[in-house]
Amino acid sequence: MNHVLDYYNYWIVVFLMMSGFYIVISANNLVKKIVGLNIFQTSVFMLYISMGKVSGGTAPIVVEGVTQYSNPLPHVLILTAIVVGVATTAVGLSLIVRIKRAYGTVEENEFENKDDAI
Amino acid sequence: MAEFIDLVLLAMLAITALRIIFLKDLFAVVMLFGIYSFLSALIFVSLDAVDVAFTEASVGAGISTVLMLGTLALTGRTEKENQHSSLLPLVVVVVTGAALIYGTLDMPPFGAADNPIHEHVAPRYIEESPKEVGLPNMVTSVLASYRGFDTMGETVVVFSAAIGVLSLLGVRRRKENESAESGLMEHRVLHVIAKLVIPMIILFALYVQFHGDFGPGGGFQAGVIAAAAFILYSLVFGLPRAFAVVSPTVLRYLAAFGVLLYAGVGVVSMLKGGHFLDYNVLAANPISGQHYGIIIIELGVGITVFAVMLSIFYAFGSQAERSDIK
Amino acid sequence: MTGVLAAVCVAILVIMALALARALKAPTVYDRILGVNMFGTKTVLFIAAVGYLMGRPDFLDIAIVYALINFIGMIAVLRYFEYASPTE
Amino acid sequence: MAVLDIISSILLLLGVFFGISGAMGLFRFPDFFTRVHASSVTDTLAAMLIIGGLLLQTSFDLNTAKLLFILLFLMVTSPTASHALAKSARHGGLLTLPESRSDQKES
Amino acid sequence: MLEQHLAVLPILLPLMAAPIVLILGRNALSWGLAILVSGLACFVAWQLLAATLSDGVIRYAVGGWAPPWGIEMRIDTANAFVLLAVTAISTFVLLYSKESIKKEMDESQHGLFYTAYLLCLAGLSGILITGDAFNLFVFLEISSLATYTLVSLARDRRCLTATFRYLVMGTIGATFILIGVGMLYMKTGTLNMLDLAERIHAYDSSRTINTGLAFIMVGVSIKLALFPLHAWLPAAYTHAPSAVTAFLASTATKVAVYVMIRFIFTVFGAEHVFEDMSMDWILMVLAIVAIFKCSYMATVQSNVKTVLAYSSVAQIGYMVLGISLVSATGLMASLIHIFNHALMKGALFMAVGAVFYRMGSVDIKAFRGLGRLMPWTMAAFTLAGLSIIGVPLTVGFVSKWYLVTAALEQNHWVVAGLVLAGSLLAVVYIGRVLEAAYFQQPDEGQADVKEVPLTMLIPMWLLVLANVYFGVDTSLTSEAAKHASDLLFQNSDAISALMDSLHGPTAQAVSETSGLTGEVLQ
Repeated sequence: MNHVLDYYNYWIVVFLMMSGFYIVISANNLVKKIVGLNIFQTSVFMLYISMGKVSGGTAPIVVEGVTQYSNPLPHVLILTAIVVGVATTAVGLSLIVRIKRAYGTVEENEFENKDDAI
Repeated sequence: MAEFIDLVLLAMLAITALRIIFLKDLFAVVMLFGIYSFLSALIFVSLDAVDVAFTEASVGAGISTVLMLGTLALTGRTEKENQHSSLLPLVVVVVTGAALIYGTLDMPPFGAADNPIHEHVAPRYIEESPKEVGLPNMVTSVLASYRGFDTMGETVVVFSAAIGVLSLLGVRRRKENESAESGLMEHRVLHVIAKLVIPMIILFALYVQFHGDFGPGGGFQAGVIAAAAFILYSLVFGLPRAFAVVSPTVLRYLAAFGVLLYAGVGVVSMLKGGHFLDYNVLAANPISGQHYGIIIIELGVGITVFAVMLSIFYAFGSQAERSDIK
Repeated sequence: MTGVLAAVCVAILVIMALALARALKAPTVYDRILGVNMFGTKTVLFIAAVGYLMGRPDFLDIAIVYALINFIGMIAVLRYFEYASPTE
Repeated sequence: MAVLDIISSILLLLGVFFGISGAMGLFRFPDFFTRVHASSVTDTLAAMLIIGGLLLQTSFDLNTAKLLFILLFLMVTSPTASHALAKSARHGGLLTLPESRSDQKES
Repeated sequence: MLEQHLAVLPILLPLMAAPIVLILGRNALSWGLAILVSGLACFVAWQLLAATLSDGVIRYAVGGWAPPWGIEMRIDTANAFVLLAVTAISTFVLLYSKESIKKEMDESQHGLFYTAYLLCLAGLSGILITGDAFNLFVFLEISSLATYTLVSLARDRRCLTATFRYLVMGTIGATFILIGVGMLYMKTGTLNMLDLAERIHAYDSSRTINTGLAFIMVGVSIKLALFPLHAWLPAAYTHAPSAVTAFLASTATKVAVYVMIRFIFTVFGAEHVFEDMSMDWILMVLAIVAIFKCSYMATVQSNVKTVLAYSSVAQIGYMVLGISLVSATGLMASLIHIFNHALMKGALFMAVGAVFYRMGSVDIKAFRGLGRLMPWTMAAFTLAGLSIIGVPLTVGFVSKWYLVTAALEQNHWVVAGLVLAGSLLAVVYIGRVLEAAYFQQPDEGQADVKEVPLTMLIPMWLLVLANVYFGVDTSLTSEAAKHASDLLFQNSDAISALMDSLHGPTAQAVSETSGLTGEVLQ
């Protein structure tokens, strides 16, 4: 039981990560793939932020009379990672727009058939 | 109480994620993704990561969702039935997930104050940064000073994204007579409200930009919010009028200028005898040096992010016709 | 006072769950948008209330961002899908 | 409990009550337009009451300003969004319940 | 004054030039600036390599914050060596690209091409130089985003789907690395690689650390296109513009191999990875399968770019094989092959790009009779091709020599035999192209095909000459690679020795191991 209390947060986050990962690798529609990629990454961010939490701590902005702060470093890392995520999403989506224009479809198996292999 | 809220939010996230897997209506998928981002930002708030929540809400739920909607308007709403067997992905996911669960078993317990990450490196940020850097917001101190190089990388990532989107889509300027799309013309109420709200948003963006040292926020968030104001403008009044306010060419220059401003601070500190991005040497007194350095680089980040987000939106917006899939 | 605030937070969570349920399973696409919008505004209130419950109300900035993004999201939905078909 | 606290509690609880009734309306009302009505009216009222309640909790400082800003923002945008949504739905050909009933009769 | 800042310059120069190029737009000025910057970076890399060879490790604390609180640039011979290869190739390819991209992308895209190119270069340099695990992730993403842009610049619509696949795979890989780094951080509380190495050993049998290792290895394997995670590479390299392929094939995957080496030897310690986790067997089997499967795939393709792309995956197999031999010689063979393969593939892809420039196609049919029509280009192709095969007096031979020696040292007779057998497949796929070029008649109406302009021929031939020069005079490459691999092994050994003697890392321990490598602060 103790174990569950210690790790429930991580486990649910792992579940979320894997749902996103599943969407990425199973979806046939490119937009959905990108959505899946975002869910995957956002869940990884949650993993990082979960590590930084200190029970009874508070947000790492100094206020008087507080000594216990949560760890600011994971927050910094994830800020950077979120930016990386949105950058990838933007490039991925613009690729999708171009693919739609070139092939007339954004379903993976459909445009695969329209070109010869490789 | 905090744990309870955390748990409820996580449960909502799990349900949303599951629903997204099985939904075929991509429009709904994107809306639910917006909810997913909002929820994860709430989780970040409840885990004390206010700066992260700020960014996730504005970027994940805001910019990403708007871009996805813009893409959907061009690519169509429904996902076709998938003939692929979903067995292999399921196996891969189960194996990866099992590996992760296995990895969690030796993790330090959630929330314990004596976890390694709270004992090494981070204590200095918490104890010394208010004195060494002189800012109450430790996240800003670490972001802009201790790990300022990462943040420069982050700015460059955003800049690269702009290069990618511009080279893929470009910004199409429509000729006057082809004014097929001109925003939400019939919604008169929206026009009035938008004119009222946009100045408020810009004011708020400025507050976030310059208050980031003391509270949640900073250049990145401010840039996104300012871009959001202009996105709102062009959604309501149409792209041509938005181009008249801030033209795509200006945005290009601004994006480049922001990166150069950031790197320029580093070069100046090198010229003044310090290491790259060492703000201590920027002024006679290290603390005020840090302060100048952080204000300028935050400004650089803000400018680049604003310019990039808006030009990405322009690029998508100028492709998108109003969806008329009935 | 803390008790009241806690109760308010829980109640807002319940409203959020209801709005979420509507967004997950909606009879028409507009109902879905409505659910999402309601979810957004309730989130704003939730953050505000939780700030007071946790004793650090200086994070209202995030609530502002939520309100703002929620509005822009709504407008974007309407802009790109003004004449979307109402059924799934 | 001070008088202010009591007033603030009442405001908060009232706000929550309206919020929940609005959410119920989202499920119980028969057609989309009545559901918009239910949710948007209570939305605005609930926001007003809850933020009002919280306002009584602050001493007069930056947080007061932020709360007022949120209040102003929600008061302006929330009805606008509902209005625009309903208008779009109408344009999109969505019918009210009586209309769709009479449609069925005709056909 | 500049000397003390040498360590950041290879990142800073291209990084600051990129926005300037964007402002300059599409004119020749931006081309000149790009070449200037890349050449300067190459010169700096040369200086850095010389400095590390004579004085040892160079460390540079960005922002003036000492590691592990701040981010540290850390240059030893291994990364200086790879950095030299990357910047040199980048300069040659830039020279080449001016004419080449005229045929392959729209005029309006040229400014964006140079900007993305410089960003990619900055990202790759950053990955090589940084001594911080998370900073590495950031630069990885800069280079990846720039790479996606570069690949998608071609006119062929298939480049779009190839880029999309690359983007999805690459992002999954990067996210895996992020998860892995997170797990290491969770246990150790630090992100600095050296500090990580010191502290990880307290948790050698920790499930969290081992999962972190697994995720990092899988993520890096996607980035370096290790079989069976290579699916994105052939399509991306085939459909990208020629100049881009020449640049990426000889730098991007090599940098990823370096990342793998860095994580195995510096962060985790070879002993832990290979003996406790038996990663060497997994890597060896995958590498050998990659060599044969992908060399075979290369022999049946009709598009010459695809042939060479598959050949790249096979060659990456050789590099990983060197790592998996777990010896200083094996590691040295890997490092030498990183350098040498950059020279060969750069020259080969440039030659193929030159064919595309004149013929508008790189199908093997287009090569018919080119031996007479484009003698210089085809001669370059031939020499570089011989190098891939591993003929004596070329760099390819040097790589194979060290690889076989390393295998024999460990008594892996079979492996040594397989390496040689792999070369035979290379004979087949290079031979097919040469046969078409020299023994077949050109198609009707192509008799007037001329040689390509000098700006394309010169960089191509410089690389070919480098192929021969470093094949004959191996003193520089083998000295640098030997120095680097010894250092990496020493590091690794020092760490495991430390682990045996100490329980729990202390500040004392930090200074001891860094002392071994003879650091030069500033």
